[in-house]
Amino acid sequence: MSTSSPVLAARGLTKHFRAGHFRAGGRRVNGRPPARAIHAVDGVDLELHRGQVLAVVGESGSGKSTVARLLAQLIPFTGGQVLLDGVDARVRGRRAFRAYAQRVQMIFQDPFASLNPVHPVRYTLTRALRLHRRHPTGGTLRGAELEAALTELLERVHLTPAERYVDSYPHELSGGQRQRIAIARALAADPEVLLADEPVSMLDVSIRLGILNLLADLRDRLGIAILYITHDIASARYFADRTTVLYAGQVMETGDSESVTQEPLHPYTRLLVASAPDPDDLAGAGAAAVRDQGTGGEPPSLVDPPPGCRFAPRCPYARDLCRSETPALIEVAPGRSAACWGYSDRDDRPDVGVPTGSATSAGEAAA
Amino acid sequence: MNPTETSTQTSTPSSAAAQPDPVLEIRNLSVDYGFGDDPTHVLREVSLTLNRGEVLGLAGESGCGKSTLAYAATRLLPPPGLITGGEVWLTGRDGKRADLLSLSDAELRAARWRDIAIVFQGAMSSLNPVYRVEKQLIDGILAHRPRMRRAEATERAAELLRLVGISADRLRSYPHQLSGGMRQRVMIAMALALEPQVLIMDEPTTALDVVMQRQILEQVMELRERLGFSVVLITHDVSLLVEVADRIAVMYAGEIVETAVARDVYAKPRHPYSAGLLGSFPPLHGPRRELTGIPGAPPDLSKRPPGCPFAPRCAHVMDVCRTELPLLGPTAQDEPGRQVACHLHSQELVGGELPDLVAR
Amino acid sequence: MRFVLRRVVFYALTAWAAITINFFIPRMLPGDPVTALMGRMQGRIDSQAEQSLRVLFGLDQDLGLWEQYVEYWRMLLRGDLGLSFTHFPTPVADIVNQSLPWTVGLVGVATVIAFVIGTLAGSILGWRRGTWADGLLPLATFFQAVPYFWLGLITIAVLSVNLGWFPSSGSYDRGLVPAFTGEFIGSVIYYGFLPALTVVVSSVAGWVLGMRNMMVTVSSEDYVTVAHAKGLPERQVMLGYAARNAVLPQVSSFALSLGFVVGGTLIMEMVFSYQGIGYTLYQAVSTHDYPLMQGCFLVITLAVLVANMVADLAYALLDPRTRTEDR
Amino acid sequence: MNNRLMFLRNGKVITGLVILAFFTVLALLGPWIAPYDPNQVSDALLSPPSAAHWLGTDHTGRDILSQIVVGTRGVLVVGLVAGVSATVVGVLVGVTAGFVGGVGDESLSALSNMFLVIPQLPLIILIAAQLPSAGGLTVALVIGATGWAWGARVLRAQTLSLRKRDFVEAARANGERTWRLVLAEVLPNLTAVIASGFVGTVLFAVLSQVTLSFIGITPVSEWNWGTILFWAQNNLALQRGAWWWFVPAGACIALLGMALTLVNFGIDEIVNPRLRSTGLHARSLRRRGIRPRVGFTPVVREVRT
Amino acid sequence: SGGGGGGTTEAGGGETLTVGMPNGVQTENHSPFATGSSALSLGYAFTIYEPLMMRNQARPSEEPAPWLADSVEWNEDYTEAVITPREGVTWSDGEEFTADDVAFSIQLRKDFEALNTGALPYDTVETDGTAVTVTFTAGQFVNQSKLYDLVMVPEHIWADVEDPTTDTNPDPVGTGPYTLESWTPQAATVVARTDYWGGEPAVPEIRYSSYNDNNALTTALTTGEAQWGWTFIADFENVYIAQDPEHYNQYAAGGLGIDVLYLNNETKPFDDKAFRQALNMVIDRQELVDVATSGVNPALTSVTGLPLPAGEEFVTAEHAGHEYEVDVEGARALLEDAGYTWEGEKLVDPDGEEVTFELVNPAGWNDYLTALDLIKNSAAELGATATVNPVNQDGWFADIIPGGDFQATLHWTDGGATPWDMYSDIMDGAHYVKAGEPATWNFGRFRHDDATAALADYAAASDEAARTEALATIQDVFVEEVPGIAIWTRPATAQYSTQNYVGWPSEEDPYNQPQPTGVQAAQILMNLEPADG
Ligand SMILES: Nc1ncnc2c1ncn2[C@@H]1O[C@H](COP(=O)(O)OP(=O)(O)OP(=O)(O)O)[C@@H](O)[C@H]1O
Ligand SMILES: Nc1ncnc2c1ncn2[C@@H]1O[C@H](COP(=O)(O)OP(=O)(O)OP(=O)(O)O)[C@@H](O)[C@H]1O
Ligand SMILES: [Mg+2]
Ligand SMILES: [Mg+2]
Repeated sequence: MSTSSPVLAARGLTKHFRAGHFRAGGRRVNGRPPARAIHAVDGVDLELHRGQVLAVVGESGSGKSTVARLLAQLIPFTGGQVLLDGVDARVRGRRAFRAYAQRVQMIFQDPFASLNPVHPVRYTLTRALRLHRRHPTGGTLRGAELEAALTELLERVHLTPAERYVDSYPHELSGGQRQRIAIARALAADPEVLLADEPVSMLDVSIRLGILNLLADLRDRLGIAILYITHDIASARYFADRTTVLYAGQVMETGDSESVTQEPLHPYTRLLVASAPDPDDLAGAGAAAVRDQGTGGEPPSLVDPPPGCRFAPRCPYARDLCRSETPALIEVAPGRSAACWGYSDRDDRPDVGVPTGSATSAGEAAA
Repeated sequence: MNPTETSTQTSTPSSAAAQPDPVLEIRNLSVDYGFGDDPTHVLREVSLTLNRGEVLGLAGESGCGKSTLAYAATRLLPPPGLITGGEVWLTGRDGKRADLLSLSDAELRAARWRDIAIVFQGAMSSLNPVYRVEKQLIDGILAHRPRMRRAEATERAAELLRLVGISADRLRSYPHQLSGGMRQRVMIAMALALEPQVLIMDEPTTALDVVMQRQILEQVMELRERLGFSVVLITHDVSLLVEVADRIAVMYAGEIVETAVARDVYAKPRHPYSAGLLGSFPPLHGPRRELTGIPGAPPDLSKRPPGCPFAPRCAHVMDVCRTELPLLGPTAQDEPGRQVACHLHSQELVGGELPDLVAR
Repeated sequence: MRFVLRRVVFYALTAWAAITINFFIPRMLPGDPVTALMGRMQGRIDSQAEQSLRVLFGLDQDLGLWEQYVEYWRMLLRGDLGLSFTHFPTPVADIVNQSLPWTVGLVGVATVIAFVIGTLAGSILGWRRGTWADGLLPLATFFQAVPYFWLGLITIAVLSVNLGWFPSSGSYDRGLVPAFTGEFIGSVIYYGFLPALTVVVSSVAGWVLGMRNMMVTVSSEDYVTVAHAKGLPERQVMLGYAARNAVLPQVSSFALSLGFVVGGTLIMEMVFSYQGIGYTLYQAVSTHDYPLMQGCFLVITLAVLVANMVADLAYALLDPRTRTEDR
Repeated sequence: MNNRLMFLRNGKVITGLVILAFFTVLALLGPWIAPYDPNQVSDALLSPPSAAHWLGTDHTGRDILSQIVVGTRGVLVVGLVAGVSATVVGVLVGVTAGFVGGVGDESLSALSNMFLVIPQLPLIILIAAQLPSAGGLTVALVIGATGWAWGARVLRAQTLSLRKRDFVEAARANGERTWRLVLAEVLPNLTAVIASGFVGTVLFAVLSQVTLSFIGITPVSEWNWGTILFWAQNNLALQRGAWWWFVPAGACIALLGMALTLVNFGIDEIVNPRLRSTGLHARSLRRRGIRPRVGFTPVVREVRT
Repeated sequence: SGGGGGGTTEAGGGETLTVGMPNGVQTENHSPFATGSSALSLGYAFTIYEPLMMRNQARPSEEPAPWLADSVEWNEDYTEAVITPREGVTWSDGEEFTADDVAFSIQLRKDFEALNTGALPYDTVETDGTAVTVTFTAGQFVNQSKLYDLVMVPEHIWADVEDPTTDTNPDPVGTGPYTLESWTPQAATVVARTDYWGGEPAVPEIRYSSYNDNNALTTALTTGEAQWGWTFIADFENVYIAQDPEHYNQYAAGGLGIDVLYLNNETKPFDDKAFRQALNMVIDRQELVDVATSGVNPALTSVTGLPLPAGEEFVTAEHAGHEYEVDVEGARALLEDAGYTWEGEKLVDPDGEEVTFELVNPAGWNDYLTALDLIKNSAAELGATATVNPVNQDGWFADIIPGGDFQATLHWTDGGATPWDMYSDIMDGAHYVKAGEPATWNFGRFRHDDATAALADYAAASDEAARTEALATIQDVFVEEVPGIAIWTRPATAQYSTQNYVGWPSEEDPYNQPQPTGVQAAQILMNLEPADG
């Protein structure tokens, strides 16, 4: 929660992919709604603030990447709004898109896939610089200025000495190095918003840490707003100011990272937290918790999402209400809300057990 | 051998790991990549022992050679991999020990799956897309039990699926009709088909999310209790290993740098790299702490400097580290079950102050 | 169902396009059947015959192109391919009927044999990559690029003219009348051996190379390694795992090539004086026999279409991934 | 990057390139290095190879070696023109279809499927026969115009998968224009496919041209290897025992095709990382007695240096 | 029936005779009318159906021999012919052959334009039961042979045929020595009739095999698989005869047809008579036949362009004995007189332009193109620059030839029984149309009123003297004006083997032309005898 207004916000963001064998994802406007659709993202609200990191967690296929792509406007959305500085920012046309891209940049999930294997680092970064930086006297950057900008960029992502990396091809770089090139490319535009889609999932812990530190530094120094997508809840706790939990394309819970990870409200968040490996919890409490929750089984089909709460089929507390009506986000504590009937004042609400001290930890968020 | 018999053995306690009874012994295994005149020496004289009934975790950053080790030990390393030395002793069910690297093709084929099974990193691509799950389960069984009847094998396949929590009607499915998690479990079921002595699992859960990951690993651990096989579990997720493994071996740049009981590694890492690794992941619970990480970049395996490969990134580097390769051996304190390859802990330094390596 | 619908629309469209091309190309040719016939006869028929031939072929009245096109479709829909000019007044359908079975029989069989041998050999070559088997590659590449007629003519010169082992031309003993007798069938096989052999020899290399490449790629797939890890016998790994998957792309080329069997064997038919549709088409082209040309081209195109359809089907049968639509 | 020249270390590629280079030289210098004017009749009618005529003479005493040498150009030009034009069309259609998707894709792939289904050789014969003077170049263009479909289909499939790759998406997210995405991001990744398509078309074009010449559809007065065979056949070379008239031209064709395939092989082995190492080090492997195979890693206990 | 490739077996005592034709796969059609029917294409139609009179096509000036007709009598101006049919002839189904059949057969041609391939202008056809009287709307002196060659069909069968132009005549009934035994797309077999009016043929069975092209046929002929056929065999001495010198023969019977280098009389340089004459003088006709046709085609010697000996008696006294001679000096002198000059070696015409011209012919016409090459060399001796341009065959037929869109090109002429066809084809002003419009003959657009009139006179003349006079005019113009350059005789050539049968037409016994496809086939077959016995 914040006092400032968000740089980038999503209101009721919705994306339905066409289902079927052919060309999933292609846009087909033929007047009537497609027969079957994958409800990848359904009515998601998000806010990104300057100098803050918002983590989005959730299991595979919950729509995290889709949210990022929607925010970057790489794919058209089915419904909802994207607001940049409070103004509807839906782009029409390529020119508008480039202007938008200048301010909102995305880092792709997979560092091994998001760099073109045939181009050296120099090409990739030069393109980004030429596209987004102007020469002080007008015109695109070139010559010495370009070289200087290149070096500065590489140094900013701690790839020093720059000349050692600038002429390498992606396959000659380690995963961490590639990931940093991808970040450098996004930074070349001097964006206000950085959408980082699992920037570290493929990396081992030590490299992972380096990149998170880099992002934190950018947030602090340049005041960039960052969307940090991950399934690693522990890193969300470490790095993000706020955390939003996504399940089957819907927001289940949102709040400051510390309290979301320490006192999860939503049964799904609890499952997520309990499932995460925790070497400090060697008694296997987490495992036991998962067993207690009895939530084996798989995420619901996004083609025909079950009515009601999407987590209901796996939820140990689910009642008829949960299976028939979809819960809205309910503000449980200041800055914390959960989409669970358990926190409503309905009579037929399920008993999800009230987490201890949920109200107390809410204040730490800004730290 | 039928499953009912084995279930009587389920009492075999996992504490069996305490008395060393090696089922798999890797000795001085060396592996090169590249057939040219300038190959990359990926593994250098790696030795590792797996005891009966234990779960051995193999950790290390990506690219340090974990998969290579697993594949080389079973001689499944694809070209341009080349085993340039070492031995891999496997104790069969009948108690006979054999060096997998010197077996003939036929003998090796016979030993595979029966004594040593492996679950690969990418379960997504490990199943033949054109055959039903059933056929793939059965053909492994029939290859080793030629006299078994088909119906019996089918029965066994159904049983295996149930074992990993998939209903038997999935036998008729093709791999692409299964979700990632189910495929992974099918692979595990397949690996258990002949009740092998050793199960090697190479990052069986990296592609899955935490919920699924936990489900699968718990299933494997439960089966191990029941069937009494030994597991080599490879992952770079140390927190996971600490949780499920009995013993952990930490690899760095193609060498094992530390092995010890899991809890010991977590609590008191001896090698600076292990310490760095453990200091790099944020804890989920408890106080937020400062994460140190490991400065620098992993070495290029094709151009190894002399000395300890970790030396350039090591906070405790000494002159000797840059010239002399430390060998895996007991620590100065001679802690039981613990071996480290670090000059800080070598015998000569006995008496010197041990720096506090626990970075947390 | 969408999938099926799409295929149907595609086939219909293609058929329409082919038939239309088929109609227009001959009409864009300079000259006409009569002058071509006169030319072919080089003075052997009287120059005065020209007019009578025009009357005979119905070329004396001028129909607009569009009317001809409509008329052409009307006839086609009634299954009428018209009468051939050169073989006047034999219906085109009869000529096609008479030649098609021979082409399909001989070349079809030869193509199947080549495919089977080539695919098997390719599997082995791919499986044994890096051994002596690689030594066969240059040979295969050589045969892949040999012009068919060259091979055929040399074969005839050596095997039938010099050694006298096989007849040099014809599809069966010219003294025999087709009938289902041992003698006739034996004669068909004897006469077909050399043409079939040359077709096989010249096309087998392509299959070998294609299959080998796929084998090499597929052998390094994880599931092949898994098969090894399971300790399956080598044969089973090679055939059941590697070759079974590597053959998939081969199958679609095979179906395509089966389609081209009908049209692509003109040279064989020329070289061996084999009766077949390829040569008939060639003759039709050189004599401007539009109806025959159209008939042959139509049959050939339909054959390719059918083969494509079969390929779609076969692929679906062999590759379960294409079968289900969702997920 | 030295990888670019790596394929020069491959034995197959070298063999192929040497043969190709040889023919290219013939094509370029043919008329100057041919010992005789290929049309010049002499008294040595149908004489077998001799010191004066290395490959003998034909029925009017023309030197066959000279015909082959001079005819090389026709063959290569047709191969090249057909290869280039089919490749260009194939790339245009395939990549566009794959990249734009939607209705454009539908219609373009319908078009290429149609061309794929329409039998090519008969079509070429039909078209070539109608052109008033179907010279080599015309044939090449006809082959190009009809032979692009297969390449387009393969390229479309590849582009379709590349288009969804993150690096293309990433470049787009960065604000690159569409034409740049196609030219700079997608196309370079298709080099191997394009190259092998090119090689395939060239081979097909050469064979078609030779065949067309042989059956007399195209002007037989332009020298190429097919016309040599045409004259040989029409003058009963084989019946007259004049193998020198018939065999060399055919062998040249096969040799050229072989060279192309070998180069293609080489390109494959370089581009496909799975084949690369073995392909490059075949000799060293043989020397060391290693047989790389899947499933049974070779164990060599060599003394490490 | 049976029999192997070598024709070694037989049906009723004698060996089967295999005739080879390079006409590709056949479709079943035994019509003697439909061009392209298998019966005509392979030639077996002529063993079943017979003509009225048998002409000796190797000696066109000989009187025709009676065949189905005992006689054909013409009136003075050749507008009426009275045909007396032979007695005692039966159709192969046993019916008797009558005058009605003759009348019917001719009436068919009159009624169906499509069947009137000779384009004879029939007027009336009448019969009195013993003879048939046919009248024409114009004199048919030059077309006599077309009437003689008409094959007769039985009225009792064809009268019921709905459309004789498209009928495939599934069960052929004729008067000829053979009847159809079996038919396959590759071969047709006919067997001898025992009740043939001319006696029983010596060859009991004939198989007409179809090969896809000349090469296949050549192979079949050289291996003995086929024993009779006709195809161009390059170097036939070595390729064919040498395989079995004792038995293999090739006989080329020259008729009155020739190959002509048509010159475009309306464009440079051939619009100038002097240049035409000069070129005519430098062409070495012997070399042409030796190199271009392997010596198959007899060279032309008479300056009238008439092939000898076939045309012997048509050569007028004035030109008798005058032979073509290569005379470069004379040609140059002639050009010089006409105002031509030389610039270095290059010939320059009176207008001061260099003399160049193009020789075209369809690509792939081996012998023609070789000849053009040699003509080019000859022209070079005059200093004229010629180029040889092989063109697409269809284009040549469709546009170049009829439209006169050439400077010089080789083309054949019709044969016929008199030289009229040949001369008319080359130089008849009656065929003249403007350049660009399609001409049927006289492709060179030659116009000479005397010649045109003389040609018309010759065809219409009612007495020999008038004809002789007309022919003299025609030949004078031909020799003097050189409307086109006669190149070589266009003989009817065939290969045959005497292994099993003898009695073939030959140089020594030129009783007819030797090809199996033509009305002469019946005569040849009746002339054959078993080789050794
Ligand atoms: N282009 C597409 N066409 C059709 N369905 C799609 C497309 N992209 C994503 N989906 C579907 O949308 C859902 C959400 O996908 P998304 O990639 O956003 O998940 P995610 O949370 O990023 O997962 P992961 O953690 O594995 O990256 C999934 O069910 C996926 O199958
Ligand atoms: N074909 C190859 N050629 C050359 N080097 C290779 C090849 N395959 C792997 N390597 C190198 O071998 C080393 C070990 O690879 P390996 O796959 O065993 O690592 P890993 O520890 O399993 O990593 P990850 O955690 O990413 O799976 C890596 O540095 C890699 O670069
Ligand atoms: Mg994602
Ligand atoms: Mg690995």
